Amino acid sequence: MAGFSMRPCGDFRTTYRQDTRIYDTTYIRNAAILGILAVAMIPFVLDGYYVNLFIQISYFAIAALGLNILVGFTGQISLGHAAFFGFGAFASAWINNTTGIPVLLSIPLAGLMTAAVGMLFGLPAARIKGLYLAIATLAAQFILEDFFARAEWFTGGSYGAAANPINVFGYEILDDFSFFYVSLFFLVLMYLLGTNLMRTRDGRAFVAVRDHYLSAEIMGINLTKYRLMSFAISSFYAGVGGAMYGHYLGFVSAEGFTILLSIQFLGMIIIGGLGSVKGTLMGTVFMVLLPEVMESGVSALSVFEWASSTAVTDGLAYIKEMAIGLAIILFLIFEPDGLAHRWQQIRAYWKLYPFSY
Amino acid sequence: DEVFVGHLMDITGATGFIGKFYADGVRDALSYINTHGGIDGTVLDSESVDYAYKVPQAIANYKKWRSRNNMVAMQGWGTGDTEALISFVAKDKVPVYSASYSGHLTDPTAKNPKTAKPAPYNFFYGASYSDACRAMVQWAAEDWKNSGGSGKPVFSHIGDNHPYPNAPKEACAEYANELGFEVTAPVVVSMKPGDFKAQCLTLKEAGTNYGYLGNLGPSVVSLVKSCDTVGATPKWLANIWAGDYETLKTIGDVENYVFPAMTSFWTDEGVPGMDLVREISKMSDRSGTEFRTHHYIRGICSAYYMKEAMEWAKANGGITGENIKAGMYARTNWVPKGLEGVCMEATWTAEDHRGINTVNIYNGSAKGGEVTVKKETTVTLPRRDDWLGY
Amino acid sequence: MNFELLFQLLLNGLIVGTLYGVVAMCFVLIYKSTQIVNFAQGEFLLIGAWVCYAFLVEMSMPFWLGFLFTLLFMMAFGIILQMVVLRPMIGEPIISVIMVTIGLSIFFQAATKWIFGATTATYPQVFETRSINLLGMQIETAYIMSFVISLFIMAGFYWFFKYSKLGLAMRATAFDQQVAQSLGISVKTVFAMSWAISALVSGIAGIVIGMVNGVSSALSVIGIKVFPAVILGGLDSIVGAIVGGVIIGLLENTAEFVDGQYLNWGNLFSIAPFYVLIIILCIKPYGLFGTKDIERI
Amino acid sequence: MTSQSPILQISDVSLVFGGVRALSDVSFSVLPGELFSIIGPNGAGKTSMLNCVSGRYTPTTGSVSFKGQDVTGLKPNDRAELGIGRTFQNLALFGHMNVLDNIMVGRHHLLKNNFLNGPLYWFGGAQKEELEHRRFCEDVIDFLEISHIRKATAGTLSYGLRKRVELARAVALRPDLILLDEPMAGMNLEEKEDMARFIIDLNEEWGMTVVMIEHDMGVVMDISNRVMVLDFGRKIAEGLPDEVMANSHVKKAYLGEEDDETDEDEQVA
Amino acid sequence: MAEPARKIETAEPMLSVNNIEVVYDEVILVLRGVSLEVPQGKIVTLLGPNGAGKSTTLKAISGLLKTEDGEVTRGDINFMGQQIANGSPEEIVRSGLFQVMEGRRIIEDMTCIENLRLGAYTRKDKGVKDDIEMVFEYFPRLKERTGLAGYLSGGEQQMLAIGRSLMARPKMILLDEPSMGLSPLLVKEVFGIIEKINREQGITMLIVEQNANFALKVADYGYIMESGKVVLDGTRDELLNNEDVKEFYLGGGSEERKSFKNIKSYKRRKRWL
Ligand SMILES: Nc1ncnc2c1ncn2[C@@H]1O[C@H](COP(=O)(O)OP(=O)(O)OP(=O)(O)O)[C@@H](O)[C@H]1O
Ligand SMILES: Nc1ncnc2c1ncn2[C@@H]1O[C@H](COP(=O)(O)OP(=O)(O)OP(=O)(O)O)[C@@H](O)[C@H]1O
Ligand SMILES: CC(C)C[C@H](N)C(=O)O
Ligand SMILES: [Mg+2]
Ligand SMILES: [Mg+2]
Repeated sequence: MAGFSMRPCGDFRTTYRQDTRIYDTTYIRNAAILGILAVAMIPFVLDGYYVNLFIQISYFAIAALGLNILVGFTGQISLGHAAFFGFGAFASAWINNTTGIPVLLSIPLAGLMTAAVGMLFGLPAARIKGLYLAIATLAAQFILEDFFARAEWFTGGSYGAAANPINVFGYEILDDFSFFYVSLFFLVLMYLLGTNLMRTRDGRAFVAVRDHYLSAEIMGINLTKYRLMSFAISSFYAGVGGAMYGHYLGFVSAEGFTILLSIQFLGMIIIGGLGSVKGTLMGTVFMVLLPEVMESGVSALSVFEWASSTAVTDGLAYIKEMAIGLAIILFLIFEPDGLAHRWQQIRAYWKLYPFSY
Repeated sequence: DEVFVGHLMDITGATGFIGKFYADGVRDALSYINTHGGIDGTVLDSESVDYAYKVPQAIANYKKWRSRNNMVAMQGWGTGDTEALISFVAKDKVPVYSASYSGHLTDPTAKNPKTAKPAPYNFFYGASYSDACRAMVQWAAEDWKNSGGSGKPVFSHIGDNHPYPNAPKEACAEYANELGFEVTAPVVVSMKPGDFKAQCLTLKEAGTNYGYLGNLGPSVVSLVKSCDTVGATPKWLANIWAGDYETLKTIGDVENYVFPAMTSFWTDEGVPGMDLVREISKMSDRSGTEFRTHHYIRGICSAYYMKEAMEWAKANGGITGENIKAGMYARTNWVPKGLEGVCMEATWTAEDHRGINTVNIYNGSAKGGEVTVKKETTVTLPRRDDWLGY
Repeated sequence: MNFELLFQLLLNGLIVGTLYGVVAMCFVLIYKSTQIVNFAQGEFLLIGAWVCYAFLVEMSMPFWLGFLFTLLFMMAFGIILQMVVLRPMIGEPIISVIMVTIGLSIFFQAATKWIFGATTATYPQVFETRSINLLGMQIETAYIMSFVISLFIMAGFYWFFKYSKLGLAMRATAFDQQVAQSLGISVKTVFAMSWAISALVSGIAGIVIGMVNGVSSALSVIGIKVFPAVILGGLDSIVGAIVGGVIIGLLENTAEFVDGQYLNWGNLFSIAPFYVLIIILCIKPYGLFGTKDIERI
Repeated sequence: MTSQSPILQISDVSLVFGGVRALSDVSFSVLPGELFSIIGPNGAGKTSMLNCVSGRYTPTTGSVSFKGQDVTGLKPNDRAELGIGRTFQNLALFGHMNVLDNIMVGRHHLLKNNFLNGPLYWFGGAQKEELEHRRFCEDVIDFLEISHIRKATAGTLSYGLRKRVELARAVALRPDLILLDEPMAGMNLEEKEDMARFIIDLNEEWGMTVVMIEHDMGVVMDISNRVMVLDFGRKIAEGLPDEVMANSHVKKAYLGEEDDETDEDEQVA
Repeated sequence: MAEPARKIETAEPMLSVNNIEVVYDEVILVLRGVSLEVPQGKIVTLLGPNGAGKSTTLKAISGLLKTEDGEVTRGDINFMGQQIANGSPEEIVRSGLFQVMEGRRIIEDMTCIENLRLGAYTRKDKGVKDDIEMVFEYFPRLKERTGLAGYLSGGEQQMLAIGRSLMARPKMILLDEPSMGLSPLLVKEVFGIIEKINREQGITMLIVEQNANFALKVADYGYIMESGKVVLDGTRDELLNNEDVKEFYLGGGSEERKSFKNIKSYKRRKRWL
């Protein structure tokens, strides 16, 4: 959708079906499938650390995609995504603990519950726009955080709630190894659904509302309906992501879902590229790996004698944090339109190679 | 041969200002142990990571240590990460020594029906937040009589609606009632600093005599200052992390700032164990001049109890998580060698992880930044079953 | 019903509210001239507070001098920041620039902790009395100072945006950078100016907060705390910022009153304003004084 | 033609914005299959009138009825479903979508798939439906001769090209009544001729009723069946093109001609 | 690639564009070697079909390309002796070259007067007040509109945009489709004004215009662009008498002006390349 500027030389499609493909050429599609298979091999080749990182990436990426649908595609900034993420986590634990519905089911159910809550907080969107709406969602963030700490029956109050491990056909998924595949499954599924949504009627409606809501309305799009819908869908994704997070940790505590996480989610989609599905994934990878990379950079230093004294290591701890901030800034200075946009440019460039322009 | 111990610390995060003191203690202790023969010759390999109080980061590091260094034990920090790791460590059989003193970590077998989720592999050195608060309340009851107070003394819990301040909420209120306090509704004060005159006016209105401070540094500082402004001056009962020279100094002017401690202080004279502590301190401060808070010293104790448990483990079938756990139970009323008078006698049993049930209570005050701290009393609480695990 | 307490609380709300107002103004200023929401606002305050602290304590300057130097420093800071970080972002999507400010806040959060330490510090006694008695309520003298200052600043900005050429230029830049450039407006200068001014005002606010609550990296939360104030008044209204701030201040304190006296739910103080905020927004989608955007087609 | 009932019926519509009186008691009706033009000086209220018809504004007084149904209170999107499409004077494309998607948005109210079966693309029958409508859009694209920019991002197109895409998007709605606000602004003669051709085809082949605002008298005179003239929000003339042109008031207020025998040369002088 | 523009018999031109190439977004080549010259005190017009690159040319001159991820990758632009290719817009405006952008582009959330005052942003002198009055004389309608400019009608906005450019009292104005959306009466007036200020204030003009009839009437010289190249240029009379120009831009070439009604769908198209 957004971003792909004029296809420079001609158009090679012969049927519309080909033209509507997710991947422009069978070559790229196969590459993508290979990619997924390659990822599926991770647990066999890499150690638990990477597996855990991937799991992190997958539940964050799912939630982030939701946020991108809201912010990137429909143009409604939200500062409350973490709260919905958290709500999903609590909801799934609650459903599973109280009703005994198997976790695999309670996760999507939690998504639905979160969607409902999202709609509730989306209601103002019928009247409020832009940054005003953004702050309204900030209110949602704090109201929900407060709710988590209060609603003993639902969240176990400030102490938190225990979440059972996922259970597939009687087989308890306790170790990362198998959880990896669950999350891979959810990741691929949610991203396929998202991609499809965005190339069908309602997806287009979202973008239309973002780009020019006045003319969108005159083209027959019901603004209120779609503004709410995007809140619902975005919260659904957040809920599912959160639910996975909860069942992965086995414990959900109110502490984790602060405004800072909300801002991190924003970071993921902005760095990845607003209004781009695959950009979201790239952005999430970036934001999850950044602190890890910095960390390993720091610990790499500590082999030096001078670096092992506490004074230095503390300094390094701060430097690490600063480096994270700096990385974000520099990245945006050099790639303000996000990774997805650079991706498009590179492809457009190669399409024309060797005749640039 | 060598064994690996992971160390999660918060230096840059939300609780970094206090986390640093504790972390330094643990870190110095670990490196000191290594430079002095490790665990009976076994090298104690360790890595200290600043996870900035971010749970996912904590988990990631835990997994890394499990999969790469096959960690046998971990030194942790905050409530958030400790809670999140409970099930993992129980599964992997990795003892965790956290700085989160929530009472519900003390019931390993869910003996007490109230316990939601047993934490068999969680240990901490010190009295739980609940017991510390109980001890202070018990002191307060005495103090009320002695200072000739008439009628029921009024007690209020002051703190954010978060796991850490809430940990002792019910437990302490219950006991206060038991001791004949009038307990007001808890006063919620954000963990972040701000202008709290409003809450202070409420306290003043309620006529609180004893206010439990559940929060930390900046928040506590601005609270006490605000209250001083509006003239609400109850006797403060600070939780251990809010009770130290630093905080008192920053507040500047305050009376009756009561707080618990579970170790000796840096300034204490004639304590045998302090020599070792000073040696350890040199690990990061060659000059040996730097002032150390008692959080630092608690960090040392935490590390040393682990060390001795490991030594026991080594002697009894090798240093594994399980054996270390067993090592913790091996002795009763024990103090790590060399730290006599610094760490208090502690006892852990398979059913009861309340390592310490004795609390030293101090009364601090400050005038224009001049801090004075005097010991009030030592309270030893009964190991009541209905108190186990919360 | 305890009127005396209520009155004291409301008075407190009024005073604290004006401080929110000042911080809110910093937002409005940046927004009005660049459309950017500055998530590093809190860190701006923090830096102002720390720098002044350094001047007063480390260099033991007299207050007025340290105060002055801090303001100068903050202006320089704002300009340099703009030149190094924000200038390259001119013409880029606003949302990306907003993200940059988030990066800045992460950076400075860590930097200040590193330089000034993570623990809390208190200002030396600045005014001979830390607080004065106003209608039976003790109010920190610092607040009175900020109250007076903020009134001046507000009046100044109001005139600035309505009548001065640069003020117009800023509004034009905010509306459409391309057009602004085509009119010969140097977007660079406009940005530099607005960041400088905003940083300066942040400095003042930071110092006041520092004097009242002490300085610590956590002080920066007020940056987010004032969002409701900003919105309530209307994103692009200087006057609105102050009014919004006061309203939030009053709300908090009324909530505390109701909570402490009757409901005992706890935490209404910090949550109630948000409920009210949403309600008000639903009634007045552009806040109390915000200009509504033009929906002509 | 005169016998049939009007498809669009405006009955003394007035529109007031604070002080400004954009329209005062304007009434007119458009018959099915007609090509009806609105002309008038700048700020006369032409666009406002279209806005009243398409629902952006609701008249202060008076009523709008479409196909005999009173639509005065209806929201714009409902009117679109009833079959009113339009283009805009100040371009209003979806800047970040490519041309094709812009046009597909026009099909919105005709598509059935939604956020439930859309994501299931291959199974929910969404794909099939999408492709059908896609085919229609491609026809529109070919018809308006913009196939070379099918995949271009709308925001990057030149002014004139955008105008065409806007027309395409409106046509994709398959409306019975299409409202065109200065469709030929920013086009040179040749392109105007093309545009005129498209509009005529829409009107004759596709059977759409057209209401057009245009400042180019040549075009208006040649292709419209009837013309209405607005000035200061009032209707000052209505009738066949030549009649209207003959109206002296119109000449003064709008064309700025003094007397009849003016021709190009003087027009410019 | 493109043949160099023919010299116009005058002194050193005020603006000369030499064989520039413009690329958008680092991949899309839009101008492929455009050259043109605008002599001091003259009016030059630039004609061409949609998408030819007229606006791009103007933006390249005024430096506004950058704001759209475009840049001049080859050739140079010379304004009164200085190089301004890829120069910063505000500098270029200060040096006296002012562009009226396509599609009005007024500041919607300001009043007419504020918009006009902004037009004079780069001016130091006192005359601003009088000039506002002057503009109101040219366009009386604007005087009545006291609300925000965003609510003006399309034509009114166009007037405002033109008026704003006069406020700058520049040495040279680039007008992008000034007559767009104006009623016939106003089109006349506007071109009248253009001639007037050119004559009285000696302001040089480069006008992109679709209404070739009017443009060529006021212009001294004209260029015709197509798909990124200048394909034809000449003095006003040369162009007015060129058959192709007559047919495709002026209408009514050799035979009588044909009605829009009966244009053949398969009408022949002439392309210069
Ligand atoms: N939303 C609004 N608020 C205030 N005034 C408005 C609004 N919409 C239109 N107007 C005023 O109503 C009058 C008619 O505007 P309209 O756009 O209908 O004119 P028009 O006939 O389309 O002129 P043009 O040919 O220049 O487009 C104008 O004077 C305009 O200023
Ligand atoms: N920002 C941009 N990014 C990519 N391509 C662009 C951009 N702006 C213009 N173009 C392309 O450059 C070509 C020329 O555009 P330009 O606006 O200069 O045409 P024009 O001659 O002004 O046409 P019109 O008469 O319709 O205004 C068009 O094909 C357009 O698609
Ligand atoms: C909050 C900090 C003092 C960390 C503390 N150990 C806790 O329980 O979380
Ligand atoms: Mg109009
Ligand atoms: Mg153009």
